[in-house]
Amino acid sequence: AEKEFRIGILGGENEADRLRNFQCMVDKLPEALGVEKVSLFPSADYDGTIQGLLGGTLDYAELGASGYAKTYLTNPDAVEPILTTVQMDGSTGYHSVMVARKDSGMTDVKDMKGKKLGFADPDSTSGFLVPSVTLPEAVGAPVEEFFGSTGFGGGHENLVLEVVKGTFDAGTTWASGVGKFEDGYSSGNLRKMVDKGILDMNDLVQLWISPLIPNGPVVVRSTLDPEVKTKFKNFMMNMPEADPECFSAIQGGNYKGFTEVNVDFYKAIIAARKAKIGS
Amino acid sequence: MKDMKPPVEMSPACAATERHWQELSRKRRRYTLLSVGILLVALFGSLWFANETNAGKFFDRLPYFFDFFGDMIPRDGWEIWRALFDLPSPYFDGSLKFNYPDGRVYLIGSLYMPEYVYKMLETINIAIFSTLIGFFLGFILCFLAASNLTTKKWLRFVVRRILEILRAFPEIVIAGFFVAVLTIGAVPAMIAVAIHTIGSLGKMFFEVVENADMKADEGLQAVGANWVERVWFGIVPQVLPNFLSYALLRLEINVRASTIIGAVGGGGIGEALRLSISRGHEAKTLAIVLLLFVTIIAIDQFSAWLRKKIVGNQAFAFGASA
Amino acid sequence: MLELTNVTRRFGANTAVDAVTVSIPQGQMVGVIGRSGAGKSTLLRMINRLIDPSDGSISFGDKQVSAIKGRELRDWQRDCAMIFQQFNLVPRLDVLTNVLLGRLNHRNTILNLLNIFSAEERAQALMALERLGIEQTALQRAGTLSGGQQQRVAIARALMQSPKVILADEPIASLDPLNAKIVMDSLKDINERDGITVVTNLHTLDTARTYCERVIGMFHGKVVFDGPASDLTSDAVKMIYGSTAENEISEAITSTSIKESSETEKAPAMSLASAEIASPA
Amino acid sequence: MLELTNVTRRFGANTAVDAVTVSIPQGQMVGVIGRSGAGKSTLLRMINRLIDPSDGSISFGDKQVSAIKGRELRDWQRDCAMIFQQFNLVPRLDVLTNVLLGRLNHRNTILNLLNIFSAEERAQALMALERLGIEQTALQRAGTLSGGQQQRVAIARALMQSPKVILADEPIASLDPLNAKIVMDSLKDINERDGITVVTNLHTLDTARTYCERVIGMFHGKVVFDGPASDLTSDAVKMIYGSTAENEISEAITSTSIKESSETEKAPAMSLASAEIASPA
Amino acid sequence: MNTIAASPMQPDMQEMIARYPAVFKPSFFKRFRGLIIFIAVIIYAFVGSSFLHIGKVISNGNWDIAGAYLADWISYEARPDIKFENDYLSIEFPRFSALGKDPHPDWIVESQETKEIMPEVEQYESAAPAQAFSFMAPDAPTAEKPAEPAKPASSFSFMAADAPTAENPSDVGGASQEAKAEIKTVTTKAEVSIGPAHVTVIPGLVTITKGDETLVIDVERDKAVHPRGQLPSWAQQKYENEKVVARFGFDGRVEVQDYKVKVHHRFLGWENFIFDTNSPFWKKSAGEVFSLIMSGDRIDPEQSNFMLAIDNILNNGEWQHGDVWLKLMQTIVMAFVGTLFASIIAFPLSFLAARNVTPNRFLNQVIKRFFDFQRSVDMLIWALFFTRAFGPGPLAGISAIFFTDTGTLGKLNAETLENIDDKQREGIKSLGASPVLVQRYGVVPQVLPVFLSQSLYFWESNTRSATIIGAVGAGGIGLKLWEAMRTNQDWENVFYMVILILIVVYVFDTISNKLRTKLTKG
Ligand SMILES: Nc1ncnc2c1ncn2[C@@H]1O[C@H](COP(=O)(O)OP(=O)(O)OP(=O)(O)O)[C@@H](O)[C@H]1O
Ligand SMILES: Nc1ncnc2c1ncn2[C@@H]1O[C@H](COP(=O)(O)OP(=O)(O)OP(=O)(O)O)[C@@H](O)[C@H]1O
Ligand SMILES: [Mg+2]
Ligand SMILES: [Mg+2]
Repeated sequence: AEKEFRIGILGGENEADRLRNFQCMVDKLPEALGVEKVSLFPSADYDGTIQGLLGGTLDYAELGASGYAKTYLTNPDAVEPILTTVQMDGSTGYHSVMVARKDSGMTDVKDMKGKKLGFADPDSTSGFLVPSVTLPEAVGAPVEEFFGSTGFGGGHENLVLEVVKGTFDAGTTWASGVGKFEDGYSSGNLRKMVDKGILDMNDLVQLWISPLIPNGPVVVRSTLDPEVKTKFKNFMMNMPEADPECFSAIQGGNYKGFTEVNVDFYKAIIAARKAKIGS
Repeated sequence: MKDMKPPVEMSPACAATERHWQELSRKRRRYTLLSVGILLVALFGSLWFANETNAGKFFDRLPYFFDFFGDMIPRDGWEIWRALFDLPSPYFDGSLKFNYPDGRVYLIGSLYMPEYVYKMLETINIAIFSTLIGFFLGFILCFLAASNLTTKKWLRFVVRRILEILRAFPEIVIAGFFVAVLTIGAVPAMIAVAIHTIGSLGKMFFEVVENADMKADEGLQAVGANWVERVWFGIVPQVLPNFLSYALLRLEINVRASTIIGAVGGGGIGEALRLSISRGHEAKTLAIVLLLFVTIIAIDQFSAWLRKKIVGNQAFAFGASA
Repeated sequence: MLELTNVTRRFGANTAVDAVTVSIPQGQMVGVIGRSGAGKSTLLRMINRLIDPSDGSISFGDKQVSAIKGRELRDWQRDCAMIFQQFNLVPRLDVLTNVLLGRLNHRNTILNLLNIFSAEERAQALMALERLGIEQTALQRAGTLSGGQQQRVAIARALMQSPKVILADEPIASLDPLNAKIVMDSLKDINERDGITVVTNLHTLDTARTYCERVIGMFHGKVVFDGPASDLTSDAVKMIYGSTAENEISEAITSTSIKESSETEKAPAMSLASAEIASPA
Repeated sequence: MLELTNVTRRFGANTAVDAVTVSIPQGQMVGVIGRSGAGKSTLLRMINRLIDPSDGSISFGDKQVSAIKGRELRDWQRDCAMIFQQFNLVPRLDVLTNVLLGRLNHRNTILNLLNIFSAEERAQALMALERLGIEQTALQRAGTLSGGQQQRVAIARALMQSPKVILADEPIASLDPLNAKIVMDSLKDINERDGITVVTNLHTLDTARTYCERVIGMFHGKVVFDGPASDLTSDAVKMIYGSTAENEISEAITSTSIKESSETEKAPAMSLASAEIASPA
Repeated sequence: MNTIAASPMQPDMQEMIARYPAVFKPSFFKRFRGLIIFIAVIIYAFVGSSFLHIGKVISNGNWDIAGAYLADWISYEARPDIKFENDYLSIEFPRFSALGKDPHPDWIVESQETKEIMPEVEQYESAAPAQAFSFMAPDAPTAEKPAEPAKPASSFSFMAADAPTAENPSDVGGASQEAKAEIKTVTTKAEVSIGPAHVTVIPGLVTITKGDETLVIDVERDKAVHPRGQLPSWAQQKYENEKVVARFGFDGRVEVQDYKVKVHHRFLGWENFIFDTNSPFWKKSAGEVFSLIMSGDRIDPEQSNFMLAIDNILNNGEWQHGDVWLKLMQTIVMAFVGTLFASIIAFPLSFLAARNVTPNRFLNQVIKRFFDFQRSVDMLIWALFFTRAFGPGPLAGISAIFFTDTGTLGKLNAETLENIDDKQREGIKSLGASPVLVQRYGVVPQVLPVFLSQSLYFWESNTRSATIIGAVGAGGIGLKLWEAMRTNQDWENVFYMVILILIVVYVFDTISNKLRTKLTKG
C-alpha cells in the first residue's frame, strides 16, 4: 500500500472564506486509508497543484473546474475526478454574474453594447473563461465586436470596486446565485465584499448570469492504489455526517455535502477551456 | 646549521611557547570539530526537513527532472519567433494559445509593438522608476543616518531603523497590499520595489558617507557653511560616483525583482510569464524567457560598463562592511 | 582685536589647551609654535569654533565669539577664515568652485545649492587666484593640483570670505620647501597689504622667526612664550620644546622642515639610534 | 658555487638584465647595488626561478638551474631561499605556521594541505625564531607584527628551508634603521655561522660596504662593478648610480638609510631648494 | 591698494571676461550639465509615469479601503446579524466568528420572552432559474436522462445532464422540515453598545444613540426602512426606503436593512491568537490555563493537558501557528542550504574562473559565461522550473537559490581572486611549494574570509528572497503570505507573518554582521 498520502491545496476563486484547515484530515486519514502519513502541500496557483498532480507528487486535491480542465487537457489519464461539492441549495455549481452600477440605468447585458466590460482575471474560470465563451451567445455577437472594449480588473474584488468607481461599465465575477442579491447572494465574491463592508449591493444591478458552472472536483491520482481510492471516496462521502466540523473546516462556505462525479461532468468546461485557452 | 637536527633540548621560552601552542591548537581543534559538527547536523537536518516537507522526494523525482523541459518544447522552433513578435501562427485554432497578434500594441496605424516587448518595457520602466525613487529618498535619508554628519543619536537611530524595516519588509506584502488598494499592474510592483530600494540604497549610501573624507567638510564648516551646504559641497561630490555606481547595480537587481513581483500580480513581463506557464503556452513561455535573458544580460553589461566609467575598476564587495 | 581669556579645552582627562590668555591686535601676524600635542591646533580650532572651549572666553571686538550659535556663529566663521595643513578642499570640484565656496556664507542657501554664482563673484575668485599666481588652474579639479597649489587655492578661498582674521594650522607642513615659501609669502602679503590678522601654527622655529612679528610658544597647553621673534632665546626655545633627556636642543630639530624635508620630525630619535647602529657588529 | 653565464632577461623591448656573468663561491656574502630599475630584483628572481631567464644559463654546483622543471625546480627553490622587501608572509596565519611553511617542500602534500606539522618541526621553527629574537611572537598573526619582526619571520622561514643560498631582495628597504640593522646582522650571522651563501640587493651603498665582502654594481641591467667593498671608489659609484645632471654624487644620497631615516632619499633636491628659501622676501 | 577685507574687489568685468573666456563663457554643456540631467530626469519621470499610468492609478486607488485593510492588520470585527422574525428577533453570528460558536458578548444585551411562534423555513431562491439546467455539453452523455421540458435561453451548459441543480436537488443530506407552531423563549429586544454608540433593536424599530444625537428608524419587515426626521452626520441612507448605515469610526458601524440589522463591531488586537474557539482553553485567563495544565483533570483522556494546550496552540485554526512556523522554518532552511551549496560549488569554480589562478583563458571564459547564465536566468524562473521538477516545497526553493547564487557567488569570488595580493603567492612559490600548496597557503588564507563574508551576506539576503520565490510555489512562508493576502481579509495573519519574517531577517542580519566583522577584522 501507499506510505504517504499527499494532499494538494490550492487557493482560487472557489475557495473558502478562511484559510482552510486540513488538520482534521491529517489526523483522521491515516487510519481511514491505512497510510502512514498524510502531508499537505499548498501551492500558489492552480498550476502548482496541477503540476503536482501531473507529476504524480500529489495524491489528492480539490481543483477548480477550469484547473481540472487543464489537467485533463494536458494528460487525460493523470487524475480522476471522483466527487464534487453540493451547495446548501443542492446545486453543484456556481455562476458568473455580470454587475453594473444601478445608476447606469442598464438592466440587461444587451444594454452593454459598445460599453466597457471588465473581466476579473485572465486566470479565472468565472471571471474570464466562462463569460468569454458564453457571452457571444447571450449578446449575439463576438465579445470584441459587441463591447466597446474589455479589460482586466485585477482580481474579482478589485474588478467590482472598479465597476463601482466607473472604470468599467460592468464586470464579471462569481457568486453562488442563490440567496438574496442584496446580501451578495449566499456566497461568492460579492458576498465576501459585502461582509467586509467594502461594497453596498444597493449600488449594483445584475445584468447577466451565466449558466451554472460546476464546482471543482475532488480528484485523486489515477495510479493511486484502487483500495485506497475507494476508502478515500467513502471517507469523503461520509464526512459531512460523520465529521461535520472537519467538513466545514476544509470546505468552508455554504456546502452541504459531496456527490459523485466523473469526467463527463466537466466535459463542457474542458471544451470551453480548450477552445479559449488552448490547453 | 645545514641540517636542523631535532632539538635535544629547547630553551624554556620555546618550551613554553610549544606548550601554549598545543593548548591553543587543542582548543582550536575542538572549536573546529564543534562548528563542523554543528554545520553538518544543521545541513543534514535541513536537507532531511526539506525533503520531508516537499511534495516530491528528491530521489524519486530526479528521473522526472527534465519532464518540465519536455513540456516546454514548442511545436516548431519558429513558434518562439512568432510569439515574440506577435506574428500570426499557422496553428491558430481560435484559442489564446496561438493567437499571438492578439496582444499587439498598436502605435501608429499598423505599426505595432509586440506584446512582450511592451511588457518588458513596462518591467524595465518599473525598475528604472523605482530605482529613481529609491535613489532620491535613499539619498536624502542616508545623510541623516551617517554618524559623521548627524550628531543627534536618536535621529540616526530612527532613520536607520526605518531603512532597515524598508529593506526587510517582504516585497510581496507591499505589492499585495497595493494590488488590493490600487489595482493589479505596474504601480503596486513599482511601489514595492521602490520601498525596498530606498532601504537598501539608503543603507549602502550611508556606509559610503561614513567612509567619506571629512577634510572638505571641515573646510566648509570653517567657511561658515550651514549643514545643507556642507553636505552638498563637502560630501556629495565625493560620494556621488559611488552612489551612482550602487544605483546602477540596484537597477540590475530591480529588473529581476520587478519580474518576480510581476509574477505575483504586479504586471509587466513577470505576469505574462506566469500566465503563459500556467496555461501551458510553450512558445510564449520560451519567447519570454529568451527576452528576459537578453534584456537582463544587456542591462547587466550596460551598467557594468557605466559603473566602470564612473568609479573605475572597483569591484563591489558584498558584505564587506558590517 | 582678538582676545582670548583663560581659554581651556579638555578632552576627557587630558587638558589640550590650558587657560590661555592672549590678545591679538588687528593686523598682526602671529606665529604659534610648540611641540606636537602642545595644543596649537586645538587653540586655532577653538577660535574658529570648530570645537568649543571647555572654559574661558574668546572675543573679537565686542563680539563674544565663544558664546554665539547658529547663524551668528556661521557669520563669525565667515569672518575668520581657516587654512588647514591638509588644505581641506573639495577635491572633485574645480578650483574656481572651491574658491567660490568661500562666499557661501555671503549668499542665500538656495542659490548656493544650485551652484549659481554671479559673474562678479567669478571675477573676484579669478583675481584672488591671480594674486596667488595660480589662475591658470581655475578649471582644473582641485584634487589634481600639487600640494602647494592646493594650499594657495585654500588661501584664495579664505580671501573670498573677506575675512578679518585668517587662521592657518600648519599651512606648510605638507609642502615642499619651495611651495612652503610661496605660501608663507602669500600669507605675509595678505597680512601686510590687506591688514588681515594672521594667526598661524608653525612647527618650524625658523619660519616663525622669518615671517612673524610675534611668536607665541606653547607647551603642554600653556602659553610659555609670547613676544617678538627676536626674543626667542635658546632658553625660551628650551622651554617651548621641553629640554628633555640627554641631548641639547639644536635649532636643527625644528628647522628641518624648510631646509630639508617635512618628514624629519622623528629625526632626533633616529639620530640617537643611529649613533649605536652606525658601527655594526 | 653559483654561476651565472650571460644571463639575460627581456621584458618586451626592455632588457632588464643584460648578459650578466657572475660566479659566487659558496659561503660568500654578496651585495648587489644599483639604481632603481637597474635589474637587481630581476636578477635575483631569475636565480630563484620565479621568472625565467630569456637567455644564458644559471648553474649551482653541477645542477643546471636554468633548465630544470617541476619537482626538480621546486627542490632548487627549496635550496635557494628568497627574502622579499615586502616580506611576502601570509599575514593571516600565525608566525609559527609561516615559519613552518619553509618546510613545505620537505614533506608530503597531504600533510601539507591539512596543515599538520610534527613536534620536531615546530621545535625547529621555534629555535629559528629564538635565534632571531622573536620567539615570543610565535603565536601572533604575522600581519600584526612590525616590519622588522616580519622580516625576521621571513628569515626564519628561509632558515627552515635548510637552504644553501639565501637571496634577499632589498630586505631592509621598508624597515626603519634599527630594524634594518637587526635584519642585516641576522643575515650576516647566518652567512658566517652556517656558511650559507647570501646574495642581497641593497639600495644603500654604506650597508653594502658594512656587511658585504663583495659588491656587485649594476647599471641598466649590466654588471658595471664587481669587487670587494673597499674597491668602491667614487668613480665606481658614479658608474653605478650614473653621474647624472648637475649635482655631484655624495655618499649621502644613498647612505641615509641607516644613519638617519629611510625616507630621506629626496633630501638632496630639498637642500638645494632650501638655499634660496632660507632668506625670504 | 586692493583691500579685500574691507570691500570685495571691484574687478573690471570687461577685462576679466576677455581674459578668461573659458570661465565666463563655458561651453553650453558644461554650463547646463546639471540642469540638463535634472530636466532629463523630470522628463523621464513624466514619460515613465504616464507609461505606467501612475497618476491615474494612484488617484483611482481605493484609499478608504486601504484604511479598512490597515485596520484589519491590528484589529478584528465581530459581525452579528440581528434578524427580524415574526415579532421577535434572532441574533446570528457568522460561522467562523471570532467570538466562538454561541457567543453572548456583554456588549449585546438581550431581553427575552416566552411566547408562541411559527418557525420559518429557510427558502433558497435561485437567481438563475432560466439557465440553471439545460443543454448538454456536446459530448456529455445524454441518453440516461430525458431532456428537460423547458429550453433555456442559453445554449451553453457547463453542467453534465445528470448534475443535481437547484430545481431538482439531489437528496444529498437534505431533509425537509414541516412548519408547526411551538412555544419558545425568544429575544424581543436587543441592545448593542458599539464604542460611543448605543443601538436598541425591537421588532420594527431601531434606535441609535450617539452622544446626544438619537436616530429612530422604523423598519417595515421585508419592505422598507424609514428613518424618522433628519439623519445625523454619522448616518446615511443612499436610496429611499433602503438600508441606513450608521458609522462610528474605528469602532464599527450598523446597517439597518428591511429584514435585519447588521452590526460590525471592531476590536483592537488579534483575536484568539493563542487558542481558537474550538479549544477548551479558549477565553481562559493565563492563570486558569496554567492551573489547568499544572493540576487540572485531563480534558482529553488521551493526552495531558499540557500536550493538549500545545497541540491547540499549534493547530490554532485561525492563526495556524504550527503551519506558519513550519513554513518559516522552510524559508530559513531554503536560504541556508541553498546558500551553503552555492558557496561550496562556487568555491572551486571561482578558482577556475579567475584569470590569475587558472591561466587557461578558454576555461576562464567558459566558466564565467556559465556564471552569467545562472545569474541572468532569474531565480524566479529557476523556482518555477524546479517546482515542476520536485513538486511544491522547499526542495524547489533550495535548488533555485542554489542555481542563482552559484552564479553570483562564483562571479564575486572570481573577482575577489583576481584582486588578491600577489606577494603572498610569490612568497610561497619561492619556497618550492607545489602549485596546489601555493593556492592553499598563498591564496586561500587571504580570500577565505572574504568568501565567507560574501556567503554570509547572501545567506541573510536570501532569507528575504526566499519569502518571494515561495509565493510562486517554491516552498516557505511566501506562499502562505500570498494566500493570506489575496483573499484580502486575513491581513492580521499577513501582519503576523510579516512580523515573524522581520524578526528572522533581523536576527540573521545581526548574526551575519557579527560573524562578518569577526572574519574580516580578526
Ligand atoms: N578630538 C580630540 N579628542 C581627544 N583628544 C584630542 C582631540 N584633539 C586633540 N586632542 C588632544 O589634545 C592635545 C593637543 O592636540 P593638538 O592637535 O591641539 O596639538 P598640536 O599642537 O596641534 O599638535 P600637532 O603639531 O601634532 O598638530 C593632544 O594631546 C591631542 O591628543
Ligand atoms: N614583470 C615585469 N614586466 C615588465 N617589465 C618588468 C617586469 N619586472 C621588471 N621589469 C622591468 O625591468 C627593469 C628592471 O627591474 P627590477 O625590478 O629588476 O629593478 P630593480 O633594480 O630591482 O629596481 P628597484 O630598486 O626599483 O627594485 C625595470 O625597467 C622594470 O620596469
Ligand atoms: Mg596640530
Ligand atoms: Mg627591485
